[in-house]
Amino acid sequence: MKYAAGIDVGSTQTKCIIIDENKKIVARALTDTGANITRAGERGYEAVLAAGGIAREDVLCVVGTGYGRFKVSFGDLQITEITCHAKGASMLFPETSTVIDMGGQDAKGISVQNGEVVDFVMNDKCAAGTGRFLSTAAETLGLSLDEIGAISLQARNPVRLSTVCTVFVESDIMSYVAQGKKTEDILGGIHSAIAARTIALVRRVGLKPSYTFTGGVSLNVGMVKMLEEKLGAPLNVSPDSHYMGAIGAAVFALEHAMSAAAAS
Amino acid sequence: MTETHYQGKLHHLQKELMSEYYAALTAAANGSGVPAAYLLIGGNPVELLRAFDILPVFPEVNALQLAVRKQSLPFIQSAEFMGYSSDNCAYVKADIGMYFGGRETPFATIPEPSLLLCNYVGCNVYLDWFGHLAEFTGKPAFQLDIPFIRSASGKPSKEDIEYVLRQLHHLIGRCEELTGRKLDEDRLREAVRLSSLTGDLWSKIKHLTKRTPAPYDAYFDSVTMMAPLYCLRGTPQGLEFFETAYAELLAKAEAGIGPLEKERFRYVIEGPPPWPHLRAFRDMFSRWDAVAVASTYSTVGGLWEFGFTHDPDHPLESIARHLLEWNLTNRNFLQRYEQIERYLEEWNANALVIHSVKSCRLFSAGQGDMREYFTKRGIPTLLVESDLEDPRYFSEAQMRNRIDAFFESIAHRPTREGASV
Amino acid sequence: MSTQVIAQSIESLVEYCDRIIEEPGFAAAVAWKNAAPKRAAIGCFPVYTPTEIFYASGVLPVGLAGGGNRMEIAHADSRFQSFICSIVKSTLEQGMTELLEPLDGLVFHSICDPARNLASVYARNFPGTPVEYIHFPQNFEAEESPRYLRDEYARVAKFAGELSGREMTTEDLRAAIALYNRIRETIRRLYALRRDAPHRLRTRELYPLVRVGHLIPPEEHAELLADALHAAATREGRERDRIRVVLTGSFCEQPPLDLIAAIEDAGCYLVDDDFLLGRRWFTENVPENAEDPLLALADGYINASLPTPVKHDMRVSPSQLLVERARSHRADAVIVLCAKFCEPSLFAYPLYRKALQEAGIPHLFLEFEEKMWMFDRVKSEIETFVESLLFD
Amino acid sequence: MDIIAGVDLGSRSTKVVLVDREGRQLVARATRTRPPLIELVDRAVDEALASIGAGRGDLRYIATTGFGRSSYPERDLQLTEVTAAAYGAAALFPDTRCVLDIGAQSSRAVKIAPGGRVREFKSNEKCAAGAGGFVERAAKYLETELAEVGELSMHGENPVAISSVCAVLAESEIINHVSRGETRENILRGVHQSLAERAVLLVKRIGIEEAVTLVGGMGYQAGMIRALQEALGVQIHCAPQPEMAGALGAALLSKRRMEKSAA
Ligand SMILES: Nc1ncnc2c1ncn2[C@@H]1O[C@H](COP(=O)(O)OP(=O)(O)O)[C@@H](O)[C@H]1O
Ligand SMILES: Nc1ncnc2c1ncn2[C@@H]1O[C@H](COP(=O)(O)OP(=O)(O)O)[C@@H](O)[C@H]1O
Ligand code: SF4
Ligand code: SF4
Ligand code: SF4
Repeated sequence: MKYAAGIDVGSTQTKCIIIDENKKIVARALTDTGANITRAGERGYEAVLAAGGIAREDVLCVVGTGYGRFKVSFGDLQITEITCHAKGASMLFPETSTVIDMGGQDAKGISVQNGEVVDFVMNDKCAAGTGRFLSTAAETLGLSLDEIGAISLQARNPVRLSTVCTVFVESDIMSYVAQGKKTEDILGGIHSAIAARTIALVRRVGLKPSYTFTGGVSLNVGMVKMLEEKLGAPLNVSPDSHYMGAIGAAVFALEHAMSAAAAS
Repeated sequence: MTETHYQGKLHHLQKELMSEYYAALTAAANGSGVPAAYLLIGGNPVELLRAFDILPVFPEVNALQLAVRKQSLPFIQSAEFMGYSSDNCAYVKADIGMYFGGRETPFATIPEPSLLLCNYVGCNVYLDWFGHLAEFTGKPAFQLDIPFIRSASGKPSKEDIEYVLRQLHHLIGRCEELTGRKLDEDRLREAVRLSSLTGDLWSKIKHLTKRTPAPYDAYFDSVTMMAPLYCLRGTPQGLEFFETAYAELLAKAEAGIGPLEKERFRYVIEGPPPWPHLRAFRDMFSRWDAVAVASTYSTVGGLWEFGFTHDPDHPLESIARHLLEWNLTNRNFLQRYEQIERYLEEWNANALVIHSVKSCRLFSAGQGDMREYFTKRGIPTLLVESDLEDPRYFSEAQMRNRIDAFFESIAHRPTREGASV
Repeated sequence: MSTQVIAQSIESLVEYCDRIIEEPGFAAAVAWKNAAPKRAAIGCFPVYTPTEIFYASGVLPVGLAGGGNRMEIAHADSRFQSFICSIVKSTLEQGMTELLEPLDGLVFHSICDPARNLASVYARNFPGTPVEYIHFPQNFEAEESPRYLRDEYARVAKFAGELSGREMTTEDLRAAIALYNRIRETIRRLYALRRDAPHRLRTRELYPLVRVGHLIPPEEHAELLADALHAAATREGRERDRIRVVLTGSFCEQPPLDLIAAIEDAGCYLVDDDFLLGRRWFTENVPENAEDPLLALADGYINASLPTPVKHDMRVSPSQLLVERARSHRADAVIVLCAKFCEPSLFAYPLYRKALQEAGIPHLFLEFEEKMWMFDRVKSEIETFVESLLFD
Repeated sequence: MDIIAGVDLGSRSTKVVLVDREGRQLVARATRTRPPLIELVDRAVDEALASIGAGRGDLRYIATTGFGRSSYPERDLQLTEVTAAAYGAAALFPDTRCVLDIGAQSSRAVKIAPGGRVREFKSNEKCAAGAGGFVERAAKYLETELAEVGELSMHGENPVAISSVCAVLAESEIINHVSRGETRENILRGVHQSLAERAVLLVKRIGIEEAVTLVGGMGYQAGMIRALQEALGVQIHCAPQPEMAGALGAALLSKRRMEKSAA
């Protein structure tokens, strides 16, 4: 069997995927990007090879994506995560028209047709309202990332935030805590603010179902619910949504390998 | 990576002529006795100044020169220390900072103004800018009020033209006072004649990029020709420059030579360039073999390619028409959509890139709507943000990510008929 | 409607105004339109709209004063970037969420680049809504400027007549001028009263009294103001030991009511302000029997209108005017309250700063947004400022 | 004993300073800010009193400052942190004309008159990138104790450049530097330099005047003081317990108010 690999070196986490010739996912690996981006790609790749028990020489092609894509020096190609998320989303959910990607440092809206990007938008220079914002909020409240989504669902009277700045949210939270607001209401307010901001962003490429939610924040059930509520439509989410960029990269790798084989 | 240097005869001639121009500014600053008038680029009556031998000084050109040479930040900051906001147009801040910094720049010493001629052509910041200079320098100012194009026809009204003409007569009076000389009508006609020939050549040059490959980049290379277009228009040197430029670029076009080895994408670009990061920005497009075949920015001073020409037989009327109707800045936002559409069609382009700059709201306010408009019509459109003067608003990695993703996406897309990919 | 508000206390008048201001939609305008044939309503962007001309043409000029702090911007920020002021976005948002349905047209002017481009964006997105654009001359020294503006106004009058189906006569216009003169004169008196006895009329009270005039018919507003003047003049109380402040800026985008209250609560008497300045317009009455009332109005703009950062009259120095204003109002200090991203008002600041420093008048610079609703930071800046003036 | 308390409810920590009728500082203590704030203040004040063998009965006056200043109903006086820090700095170093207050979330430059009255001030605007919280995050990332940061930075020979205006994005820059093999020392010095540059921009907006006093928790970091000195080109005063300046100022201003109302 021959394989293709996609490596998504994100700002927070590195996601690696290996697929076989039938585009079936055979191995996944999730590692912290950490300080050394060059090593992050390499480490992730080793991890995914090990996870699938696959030998390096059986991988026909490797595509790097994510903000550290230029550091995937052993890769054959580098493709932006925007193109890769669209590709990956369309593989898992072929009916996808709009991809909503929320990662650690940015949020994106991608309009997709037949797996290809028609149009895209990203939030601007500021890291406000992204995954990092949720991590900071979790930390300030002394909770773990895995729990905040579920807790936010219990909100009865969500608070209104004055900022979605990742840095200032801490003091907003502190003053709500000081006012005796309930944790779930604070989290409810946070999720609602970010969801509203994200939808306003995605609207720029047109809100066209079906929606596929990708990136690390798609693991957050609270955010999924909140987006669905505000969009009035269901989101496609899979346990692999976090890997979507890597999946797309792997598909590109496979296509590249096939066309190279056909050419020779 | 492809070489993006553009080094021809016109490049050297540009350098030479511009240094002569800057030498004249320095001489005026050092007491040559030649009066200097500050005025603005957006459609301007420089021909009138020529008739009086008044030296035109364009603070916008000075500001952009500072930015290109990466000298703008300290001036911007010193203006901010005076109370200017980080949200104010950075051209103004760089200029005011430079004024209080002794008017010394690496390219010239800028003379004090003998006259502040505020040709209010669309941009409201112009009024603040020159108002502040008037307050700081105590020098006389003249407000030349140009009514904005607001009718559906896109034409100025009879009243508009009449109103501008009357003001031009007042301006002549001002110049006569300043120089102690009566207007020499022949000299005015001569300056307008030179302008009209220059404008015709510039128009022809702009039409050259309709060819495939385009012989030069209508954004990155056009800017080389824009300084002479403003600072030297209405002079024999200005005309000579454009004769040389046209000949050289025509020869390239005939020979099928473009600025890049290969022309893969033809795009139209809207908005001013990020002067402090021009090279890096250019390279992001060159990597994709993408050439700008038309740019709205190169029409801020005049829209010659759509048929305008100065008329030596009616010098003042043609100056008024130039101010009112034939420049981008005094046209309304929807006229810009039309302009871009023409470029896309007639210049055979397959994408639109909007470079949105924070400083210049004249250009940028509403570009999100523009994006929406063109996207809906099936034109791949990319909007990226930075600034034209303030180096702090440029994030190279983010910019590159977007541009890469954009070209990745259109590389796969079916294109307009006839457009080459 | 007017019968409900006769001879009441300031508190109840203000409450009445607050209610109208805070309510989205234009109920009063709709009621006025439906009360007689050949009537229309038009939305006017703040600053120098020639209301007389509209009203004389059977068109009620309704103020577009932004979306306030309850409106969520969901659509408009995809059209205008993050560095554009809020009122431009909220006005577009109001259009996109059909809140402006009751209006038959809109009028914008040459006040700043975003507002000007908004006129285009608006026209494109709502092809069914007539949009007019007024070019206000920026050459105040040329003798032909009033004439030019007069012709511009004539064009606007024609536009207004088409909206209502009724052409304005000279008599109509004279009557409208007289009516608006009465309103503006009462407003000037209220302002004078607050300057002389700020404890009788808080700014948090005066402001809604003035602002409501952009939502209700002028006759009704004239009455309401007269009642307010009477009520305020007879109010009890004594002046406290607070600092007297002239507030400048915010002539176009408007701060939330709570922000105005917060500034006062921090220990200031606001003895003058710029709120809706361009709508208050003239420093004196427009001649009521002028042969050419359009020209009289145009001349009023050129020669007798209040200064704002979007009027570039080179005959006067705005910073000197501010200093004089602070002195004539016996102000201890000046607060410059600019709308965030409002380039004209931000540009005014360095000159103000220089002049105020030279005149030895303490000042505080603040930015606000109409959509603000937490005021902790602003409040603490104002408190610090007040403390710096009170403690030695 | 007559005791006056100044309490600074900061976003990270709450500081209590007690002074006597002569304005002599009796004790200064800090504790982490945690709601509920009323109990927090009560406890902090009680502990401070107890530490000098005093009790509630000795307390004559209590002034609050900091973001939580209005949350404590028993206060006699409330002051903003700017006013309080200005008076505190003037008391510590009477020649002070310019106060830089850099705390966890905010940084401010304040021009003062002799004695401490505020003449003009400027705070960091929308972004928190210019404040101490950034150093905390950087320290966490570099697996360094906050207390060591100042010293380590002093040993950076070739400071790295950090240009992002956003604290979050600046963090990614730090990550990049680490991956290139930069030392902790150089990175921390770079962090201090970037904070100092931002502080200088604030100071210049109000116009610099000597002498400059640094207050707030960042004053604990020697590297920060050096970076500021280099960037401003002037000597910087800094007290041994720099974050107490606000609470001290509040206490001293209270003393003055008491004397005034007694007179
Ligand atoms: N288990 C989880 N539950 C909820 N959120 C998570 C989880 N894991 C990661 N996240 C969120 O995802 C973000 C990282 O997303 P990712 O797409 O990996 O970003 P990047 O590509 O920029 O590294 C984190 O900031 C965090 O908010
Ligand atoms: N012992 C210490 N050593 C080094 N840095 C410290 C120390 N204590 C506090 N800091 C720094 O000071 C900041 C807190 O300052 P502080 O003035 O107490 O803030 P606030 O008043 O906002 O709570 C922290 O973010 C940290 O960077
Ligand atoms: S706003 Fe734009 S057109 Fe106006 S001065 Fe600035 S850069 Fe020039
Ligand atoms: S608030 Fe300022 S920038 Fe905004 S529309 Fe009004 S004048 Fe223009
Ligand atoms: S610090 Fe906050 S507001 Fe500033 S850029 Fe970063 S996330 Fe945005």
